[in-house]
Amino acid sequence: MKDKKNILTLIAILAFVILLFILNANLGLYKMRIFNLCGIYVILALSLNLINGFVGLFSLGHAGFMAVGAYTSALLTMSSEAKEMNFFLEPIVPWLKNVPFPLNQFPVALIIAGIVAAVAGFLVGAPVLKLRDDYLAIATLGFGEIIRVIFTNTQSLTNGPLGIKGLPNIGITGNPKEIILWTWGVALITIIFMVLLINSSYGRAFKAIREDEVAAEAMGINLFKHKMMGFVIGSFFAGIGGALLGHLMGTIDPLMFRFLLTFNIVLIVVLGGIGSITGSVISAVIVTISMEALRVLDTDIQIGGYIIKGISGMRMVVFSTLLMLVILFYQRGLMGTNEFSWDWILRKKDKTAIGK
Amino acid sequence: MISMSFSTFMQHLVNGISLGSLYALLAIGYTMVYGILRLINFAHGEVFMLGTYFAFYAMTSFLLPWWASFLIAVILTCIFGIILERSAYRPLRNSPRISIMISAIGASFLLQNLGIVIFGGRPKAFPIPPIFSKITNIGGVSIVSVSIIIPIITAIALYILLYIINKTKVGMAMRAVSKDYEAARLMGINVNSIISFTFGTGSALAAIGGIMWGLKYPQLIPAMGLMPGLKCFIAAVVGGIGNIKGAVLGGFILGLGEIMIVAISPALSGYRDAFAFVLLIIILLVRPGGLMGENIVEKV
Amino acid sequence: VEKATTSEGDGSGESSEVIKIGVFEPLTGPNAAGGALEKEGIDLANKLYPEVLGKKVKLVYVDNKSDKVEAANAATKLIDQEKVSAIIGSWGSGFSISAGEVIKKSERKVPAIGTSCTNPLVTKGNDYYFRVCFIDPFQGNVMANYAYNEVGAKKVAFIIEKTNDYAVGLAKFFENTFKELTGDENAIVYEAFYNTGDQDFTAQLTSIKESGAEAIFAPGNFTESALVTKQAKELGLDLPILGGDTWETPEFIEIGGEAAEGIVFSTFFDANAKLTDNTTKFLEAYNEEYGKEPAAVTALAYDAYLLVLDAIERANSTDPVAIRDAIEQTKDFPGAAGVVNLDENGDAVKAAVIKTVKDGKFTYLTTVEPMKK
Amino acid sequence: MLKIKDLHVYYGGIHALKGLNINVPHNKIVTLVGANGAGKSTTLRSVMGLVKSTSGTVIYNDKDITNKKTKDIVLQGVVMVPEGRRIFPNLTVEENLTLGAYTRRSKDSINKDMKWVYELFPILKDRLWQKAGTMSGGEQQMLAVGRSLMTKPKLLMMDEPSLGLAPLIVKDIFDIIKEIHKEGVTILLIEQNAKAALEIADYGYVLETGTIVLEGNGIDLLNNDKVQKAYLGE
Amino acid sequence: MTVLKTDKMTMKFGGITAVSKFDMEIEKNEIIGLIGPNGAGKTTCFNMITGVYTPTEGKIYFEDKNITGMKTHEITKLGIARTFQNIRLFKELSVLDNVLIANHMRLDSNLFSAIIKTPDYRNKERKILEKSIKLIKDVGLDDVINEKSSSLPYGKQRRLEIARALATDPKLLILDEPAAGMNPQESMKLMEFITEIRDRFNITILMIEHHMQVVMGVCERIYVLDYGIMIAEGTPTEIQNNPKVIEAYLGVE
Ligand SMILES: Nc1ncnc2c1ncn2[C@@H]1O[C@H](COP(=O)(O)OP(=O)(O)OP(=O)(O)O)[C@@H](O)[C@H]1O
Ligand SMILES: Nc1ncnc2c1ncn2[C@@H]1O[C@H](COP(=O)(O)OP(=O)(O)OP(=O)(O)O)[C@@H](O)[C@H]1O
Ligand SMILES: [Mg+2]
Ligand SMILES: [Mg+2]
Repeated sequence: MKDKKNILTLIAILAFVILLFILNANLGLYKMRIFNLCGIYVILALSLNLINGFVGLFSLGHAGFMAVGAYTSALLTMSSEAKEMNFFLEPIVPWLKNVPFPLNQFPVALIIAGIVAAVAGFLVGAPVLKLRDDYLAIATLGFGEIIRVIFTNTQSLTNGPLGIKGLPNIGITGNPKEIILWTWGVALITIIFMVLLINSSYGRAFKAIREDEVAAEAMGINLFKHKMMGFVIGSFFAGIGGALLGHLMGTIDPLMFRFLLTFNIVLIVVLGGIGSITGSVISAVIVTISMEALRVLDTDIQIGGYIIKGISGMRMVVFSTLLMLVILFYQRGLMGTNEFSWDWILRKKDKTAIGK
Repeated sequence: MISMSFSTFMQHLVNGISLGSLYALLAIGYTMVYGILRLINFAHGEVFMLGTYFAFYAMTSFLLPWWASFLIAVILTCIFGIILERSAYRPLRNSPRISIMISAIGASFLLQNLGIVIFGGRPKAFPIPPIFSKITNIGGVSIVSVSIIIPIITAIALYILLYIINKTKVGMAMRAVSKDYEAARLMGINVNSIISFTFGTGSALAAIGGIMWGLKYPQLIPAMGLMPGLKCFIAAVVGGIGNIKGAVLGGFILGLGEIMIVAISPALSGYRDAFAFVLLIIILLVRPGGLMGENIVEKV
Repeated sequence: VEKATTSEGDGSGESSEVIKIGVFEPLTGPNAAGGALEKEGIDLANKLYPEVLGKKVKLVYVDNKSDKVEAANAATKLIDQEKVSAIIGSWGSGFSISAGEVIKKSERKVPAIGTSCTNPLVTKGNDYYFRVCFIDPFQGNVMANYAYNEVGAKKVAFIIEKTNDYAVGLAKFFENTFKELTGDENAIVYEAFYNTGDQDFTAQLTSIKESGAEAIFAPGNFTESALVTKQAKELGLDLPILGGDTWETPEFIEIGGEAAEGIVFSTFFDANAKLTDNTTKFLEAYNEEYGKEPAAVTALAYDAYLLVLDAIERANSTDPVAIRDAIEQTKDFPGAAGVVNLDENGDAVKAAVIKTVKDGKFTYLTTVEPMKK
Repeated sequence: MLKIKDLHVYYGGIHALKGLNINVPHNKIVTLVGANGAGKSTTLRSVMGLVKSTSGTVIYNDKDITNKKTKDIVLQGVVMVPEGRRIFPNLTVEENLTLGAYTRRSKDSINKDMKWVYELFPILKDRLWQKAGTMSGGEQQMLAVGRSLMTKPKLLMMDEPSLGLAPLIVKDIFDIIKEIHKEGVTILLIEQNAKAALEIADYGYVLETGTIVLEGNGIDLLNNDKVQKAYLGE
Repeated sequence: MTVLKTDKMTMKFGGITAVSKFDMEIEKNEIIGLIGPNGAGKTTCFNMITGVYTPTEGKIYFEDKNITGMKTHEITKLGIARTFQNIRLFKELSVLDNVLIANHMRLDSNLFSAIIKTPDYRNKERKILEKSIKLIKDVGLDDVINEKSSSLPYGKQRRLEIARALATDPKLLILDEPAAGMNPQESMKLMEFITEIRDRFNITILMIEHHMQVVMGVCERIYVLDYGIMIAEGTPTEIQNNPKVIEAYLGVE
């Protein structure tokens, strides 16, 4: 039975990879771009869900860690000429001018981006994780902002508000066809990682902390250590996601990483169901696509002769309304805390076992 | 670092105090709502924004005299606050804290974007009645009359609220409700109306704050509530969340702090917004209950 | 029935009798106002010149929602789905830059013309991005010259919107030029910053009071800047306050009130500074269409459209690459907002206009010819 | 005085009360015993309107108070001491007591009862200014009882008042219950400590998984061997 | 061998002295009762022993190791497990998960091997699962093993708390009013249960309890606190006949 499931899982993954290649061959640039965004948002949603949904730390600083990741890999991978061109107001700090091989290779840079973000996560977490729920929320939000403020002010490191443009394409060859394999490849790895983590003893410890800290500690769980684990891992993937986003965009600046970005990710996590990996994945895709589809709302729609005047900001109205409706009337979101599982597909009872 | 003359220092002080008292005014509202619902009312900043717009339209579209406009704005905002609580927070009373906080964030974004849709994204200039814009100059220190009025209003608000909360039955009921709805009900307290009352008061204060804000910084945009909202919540936490006096103290610390940072080192002025958050984190770490909030050990 | 211009394109846009020109502008979000002004200009131009090479010109608007990610998506959509022959936009350099990345990298090469995006990075290292406006450096040193020659200031204080690339750029180039002119390394006696959305500048201004500055240069967003001037007045600080083109909005005067009187800023265009005969035509047309004074950015957007058509004619082809080459060759193009010459970066080298506020109105002061560097 | 007729209560899926019938005559002590999860607390909670019953009626003094607002029920003189104390931790002892009298107006009768409560529980008098949350379990229980008395109940319902109390105090509590009863208050008492409860009760009900399985005078139940086995552990 | 020893253990809260100069010594495999009027300071003692509060004065030794001021989780790791006077279960989680979690601390495999599920880790997981299921059977909760812990009635919740504590492989188990909210019959069952686990897991037990049948029934020695001060110590019979205790706590029969 168990092997059967594993085989099914393997087949599914294979099928998905093949699908990627097919899409890659057939989708146009525009659709590809959206599809890539989906992949990246999956990574981001999962990383936030780990922190908020499983360890139960309501963190609102995600955009900050994404920024760290994005800037790191940008500064690592860009050629010194490109940097020269960007830093025309204030020259870049010498030690970043030429990045030695292999650090300037995309895959390496991507990992480093994650690590640096994780380190940032550690530094932020050290003081903040001692705080209780909503204090934590506001403090993380604060740090997210601070990171942005710092990036705005350290001109010779980040080029300040001018931002950086000309980030190399995602991938090793720079061939756009390679992008999707990275975005969704990494997303896939993230998913698998999270599933394994949550179903491990550590995953249970996280949930325990979420339920009752005092009791969890009485069960011998080192609160600070485990909170930090969750937070750092989350930051790591946030950094990766941020880096991918940066490279997909080709340009980054501090304004990209406002609280609004965090809000979008929170939205995804909530819609999908706080504490459900499956939910995050599904809703990441849905939300990203509909964010595009609902573009129509903001601008004029022309049906036959008639023109329906678009109202600016309508799109965000729709999304925040959606968020409220879900949280008010369908709190558990798409999946609640349930997960996809083969038993579930094969009409079996146990709904809580992935890979168990 | 720059050396500053005495009059300059005084000027900075005055600036700091008038900014601080504005923060204080908003922080009170936060602290009240938090005190009773244990909820960061992320939307408080938007309520504040609405209050200002109400006053604006009362004056410009309905051409009402300023005092009438202000009064109406305060009442409308108060009502709005109550509605907000009923629709966005009451249904979540018994759900995990995280959901109600998300609802608050959602409400904040919704209101902000509704603001854009309804009022438009373009900034509006808040009309200033002359009495609020008189400039007096005392020994090289110049003050706009509104900057004198604000602290006075804050003081009055502070006094009234302290009286309500500590001396009246309603106040006691508020504190009871803040801890245990069901037990409060068993005392015959109408929990809902107490909470509505709290929200109403908080929102009214937000409106007053908003109007004062408009008179001091006559520029209205739908997003105007965001930063002040955050900062004032921080002020409330710094002072000791749930503690009215603390909120005022926090407001002043924040206001003065921001001004002095810039005054002492212009190079740091870019980090001004970070100051609030740094302050917050330091306070939370050294004195988790805030400056005035008492720290009860959780009894296990 | 014609396909809705903004709905999802299906790629089958390329039909022989129409030429598609894509426009991406912030039609929503914080910068919607700017986008709207430019849309007016483009629509007007399209109304006056609806055809080229005997083909109907079809404008495809895509909203970039004042957001960089969206801007990139928008550009992708224009190139990949709408299959436009050329792109116009956008208000706000940030959006132009991220769109520029897409334009540069996509296999289907399409030229883009910037309207009022003045950040040098827009065109730097991008052979397919041009613009009909001058860039921050030029504006910066125009104002520096003005401060030095007209105001006669030897010492200046800065208040810079730190979160705004435009403001930081302007300040930097002002500083360079001003130091050159005065030959004084410490000519900038005070430099403070603020973030977009800040509303209290009393601290900065109070410090300026005793800094010995003879003028204030405060590049930044018009709302914040308006408050700066207002608070300066309230603090009894009566130094000349200088800024950049972003100030040219009615709100600046409304919010600033009488404090706005006498401030000075540089911009692209003024109705009273008749630059070319296109200017006249534009003014008349605009007036009867919208019945008001046009903003500078509107004129620039108008020019951008005209330049594209001009290029298409010169190229005598709708092939984007051909169009691009034609644009690159642009010489002495008589735009409504002045004569356009494109330098090696694809930036317009043209005159700047200096304006002030008098009796609650923006009024023309003088025109500054470009200095060859 | 209080009549519960065929009451049904659900918690989501759980059918906690399955057609409950209870009758509390005026000026009597009635007790409700039963194992954990039998539905004792639920009964009281639904009388107070804290949980809504799906069917059945609750009649108090010939008035139908089924699923009425708790506030209105309290106003009629029906008061409950909740399971697990539920005092207001952030308020001082004195404030807790004052809140008990929230629905009352006349100052001096309130002060009179205040004195009475202090006589019943001297410890509270010493702790007037302590935050209730920092008091020990037992202290909190006393406060809870004291607070309920401040509401001037006609019908007082107590949910396991002896829970976690020292034997000495348990005695006190039962004495106090008798005393309160003497003052003319009708009492509905829930107890795990069935013996003590039945001793002072005029009438008793035995509850099992949501239904009454046995009822009778206190003494009769005490001597009923089924009860003795199940609840008196003899 | 002495399992737990407190030396002049004292706890002050602002004005109140909850516990003052309390000396206690517990030998291996003993079942010790801690009784006293409400507010005597019993729970506070537990909170100090388990590191929730740090004593304002005095020392606490566990197996001759000074654990004063240690973190709760460190103390648990050393082998002291507790239950709470007001139940604190992981409400949303199943009975099984509640018990599994208690094993996390003992399973010494790092995050990495837990994620890639090394054979060694799988092994440990399996052992833990078996162990937990057995434990749940022992406390008679196997019928609700997959239920959400919050939906259990009070009595079962208490038993689950004990099971959870046992799962941390304690040497010393401390129970805060385990019989609270149980009727006499259940209390009797509990008594047997307590002696039984003491023997099966061969551990030491320290418990607070107000049900005298229980205390007198299972405890070998009893400490009596009153206003934070120890007023008596001895066998149940000694205690029952100790006038001070009767006067302060038991009352005259
Ligand atoms: N809030 C709730 N949600 C779900 N089920 C509940 C809830 N409260 C009680 N129950 C269930 O209803 C049944 C009756 O509970 P109740 O508390 O009334 O029992 P009780 O007789 O008071 O037991 P105890 O003596 O332990 O207090 C139990 O099975 C319990 O699990
Ligand atoms: N965190 C705290 N802050 C202030 N005082 C406290 C705190 N915790 C306990 N106390 C006080 O210490 C004393 C002892 O409390 P404790 O809970 O230990 O009593 P107890 O012996 O457990 O009583 P019970 O048997 O009723 O639970 C009480 O008077 C209580 O008010
Ligand atoms: Mg009960
Ligand atoms: Mg206790």
